[in-house]
Amino acid sequence: MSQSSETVDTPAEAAEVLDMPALLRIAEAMAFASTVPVTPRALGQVLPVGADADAVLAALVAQYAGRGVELVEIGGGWQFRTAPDLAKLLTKVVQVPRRLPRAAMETLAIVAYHQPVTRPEIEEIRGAALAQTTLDSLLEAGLITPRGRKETPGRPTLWGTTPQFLAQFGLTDLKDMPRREELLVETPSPLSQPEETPAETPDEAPEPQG
Amino acid sequence: MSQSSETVDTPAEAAEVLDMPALLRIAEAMAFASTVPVTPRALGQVLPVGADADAVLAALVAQYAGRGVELVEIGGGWQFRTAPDLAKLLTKVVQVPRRLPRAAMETLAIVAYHQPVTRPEIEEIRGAALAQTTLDSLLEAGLITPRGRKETPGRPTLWGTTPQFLAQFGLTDLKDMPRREELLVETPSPLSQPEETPAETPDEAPEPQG
Amino acid sequence: MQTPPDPDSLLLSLDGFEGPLDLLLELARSQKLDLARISILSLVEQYLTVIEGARRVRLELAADWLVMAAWLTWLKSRLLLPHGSQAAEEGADAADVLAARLRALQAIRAAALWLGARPQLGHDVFVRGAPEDLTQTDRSRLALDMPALLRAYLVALKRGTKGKRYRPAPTAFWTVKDALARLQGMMGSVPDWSSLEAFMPVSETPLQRRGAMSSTLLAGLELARSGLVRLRQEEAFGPIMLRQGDGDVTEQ
Repeated sequence: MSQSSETVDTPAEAAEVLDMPALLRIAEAMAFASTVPVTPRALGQVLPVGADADAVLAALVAQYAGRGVELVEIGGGWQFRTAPDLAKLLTKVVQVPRRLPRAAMETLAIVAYHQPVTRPEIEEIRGAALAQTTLDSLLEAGLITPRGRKETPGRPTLWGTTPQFLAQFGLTDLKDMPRREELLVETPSPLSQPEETPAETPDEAPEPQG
Repeated sequence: MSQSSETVDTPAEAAEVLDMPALLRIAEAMAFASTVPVTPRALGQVLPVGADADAVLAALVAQYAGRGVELVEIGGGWQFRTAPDLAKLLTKVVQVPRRLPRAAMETLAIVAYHQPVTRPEIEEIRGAALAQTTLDSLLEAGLITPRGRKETPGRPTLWGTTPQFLAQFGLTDLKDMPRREELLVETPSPLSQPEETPAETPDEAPEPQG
Repeated sequence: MQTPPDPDSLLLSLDGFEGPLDLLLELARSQKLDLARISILSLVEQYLTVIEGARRVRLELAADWLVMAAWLTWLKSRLLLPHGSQAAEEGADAADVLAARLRALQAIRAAALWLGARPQLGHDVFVRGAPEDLTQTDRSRLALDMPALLRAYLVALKRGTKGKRYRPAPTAFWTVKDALARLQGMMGSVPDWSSLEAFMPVSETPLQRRGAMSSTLLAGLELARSGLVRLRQEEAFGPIMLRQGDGDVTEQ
C-alpha cells in the first residue's frame, strides 16, 4: 500500500492510514459524539485519506458486540445504543415516556405501509374515526409528517413517516418492515386477492428525507 | 453454605455478583444513557446486591483508557467524554456570518456613495443621529477609514471606504457600484455635493486597491 | 365449525372496539384463524346478534354500529339467495370486499404488533444521555452583499429627504415686538441719554445678543418716527444713544 506515493505523501501518513486501532478510536469518538447516526460518508471525511470507512465501522460493530452499548445501523447510518436486554435495569434510572396506545400504533403502521396516505384513507382502513389526540401524539413524537396534499377534492394532507420513525423503532430502511404475507399467519387467499397489496407499498413510497 | 444465606440468596445471584463483564455492561450502559454523571451510589442501585460499584467504575475507566471516548470524573460522578486529542479533530467550525445592523449598513452605503464624507454629513443624509458604536463597528470591521479632515470649522474627520470594503462586496473598483442615478427614480434633494457622482470621488482619495 | 363467542361477553366490551370493522375482525378471529376461509355469512349473523343484544340493553348505540348492521343485513339477504342470480353475484362480491378489508386490517394490526415488539428508542434502548456538542460557531465573518447595501442606501436617503433630517434646536430671538414693549415700559424711568444696550434683555449667546440689538434698534427707530424717543449716534459703529422724545418728529 505504501507504493501508492501519489495518494500518501509521507510514511507517517501512510502508517496512520493503516493503524486500525487509531481509526477505531476516531470512529468510536465520532459515533459517541454525534446526535444522529454516523454515515460511512461522514466518517470518511474525518478519517485520514485512504481509510475504508465501511471497514472501520464493521470493526467497531464487532468490537462492541455483546457489550452494554452496541453500534447498530439506523436509517443508513450507525449509532451507539444501549443493549436491549438492559432496558429493565436502565428504566430504573432513565426517564421513559409513555408507550403509544394501540390506536396510535395502528395508525402509525398504516402510514408506514401506505404512505403517502390521507386521513380519510387511514380511517377507511381502520374502519373507525381517527381521533385528533391520536394524530397529535404521532406528530408530537415526530413519527409522522405532512407530505404535501392529494390532488383530489378538498386537497387532503398526505402523511408519511419521518427519519425519527426509523430511529425510534431501530429500522435501517422502510424495507426492513415485514411484507404483508409475512405478517399474516394464514395462507394467502386463493380466491380474491385484493387489488392493493399494502405490504408492497413502502417500496414505491418516497424515501424518508434525511 | 447456609452461613452465607443472609447476603446471597441463591447460587445464581451469587454468580451474577461475581461476573465482572456483566457488571461492566451495566455500568457502561448506564454511564452512556444517563443525562448526568453516574455516581457510585447511583450505579449501586442498579447493580445486583453485593456488587462493588466503585470497583466496577474503576474497571470501566481502565477499559476505556486510551480509547476514543474515556470515562472521566465530573463533579463526583463519571461520564463518557471524547478523548481530548480527538475532540480537536472532530470539532467542526460552523461559519455563521453576522449581518451588519441596519444603521451600520446605511452608514456604510452613505460613506461608499458620498466619500469623503463627514459624520455630520452622514447624519444629514440619513436624517438620523449616528451613534459612535455604529461608526466604531464599521472601523473595527475594516470597512471604513479616516481620509483626512474637512477644512471647515471644527475640522471634522472625513470618512471613506477601504480596500477591505471592495473585497467584502466582491468589487474591483468603486466604479463597479451602481451609479446613484441608476438607483434613484427621483433625485432626492441635493446635499452638500450635488453634481458629483460619488462613485468617482475616491479618485482624489488614497488608492482603494490593496 | 367452532361455536360462536357469547354475544353477551362482547356486548359488555363494545366500547373497547374501535368501530364495527374492529368488532368484525375480532369475531372472525374467534371463529377461525384462517381469514381467507371464514364464512362471511356466519360472521354477519354474529355481528347482527351482538348489535341486536346491545340495542336491547343500550339504545344509544353509535351510528357506525347501526350503519354497518344495516349494510350487513343487506349483505345477508344477498348471500342467502340461490347461486346464479345477479343479486347473489352482488352479494358474493360484497362479501369478498368485506373479507379483503378484514385481511387488510388484520395485516395492519400485525404490523402494529411487530413495531411494538421492536426495541424502542427511549423505552428499551437509549442513546447517549448527555451528548457532547463538538461544533463551534464562528460569527467573526460579516455577511455583506450589494443588494443589502443598496437597499440600506435607499432607505437612508428616503428618511433623510422626508424632512426628518437633523436640525439644531431653534434659538429664541428677541423680536421687534418684544423690544417695542420693553422700550415703552422702560421709557419713564430713563431720564437722560442712555445707551441702546440699557434697554436690551440679558442674552445668553452672542448671536442672541446681536439679534436683540437689532430688534431694539428697530423698535427705537419705530418709536423715534412718532417722536416718542430720540436717537443719536456720534460716529460710525459708535454706541447708539436713546432718550425720551418730546413729540418733535423733525429732530435728528
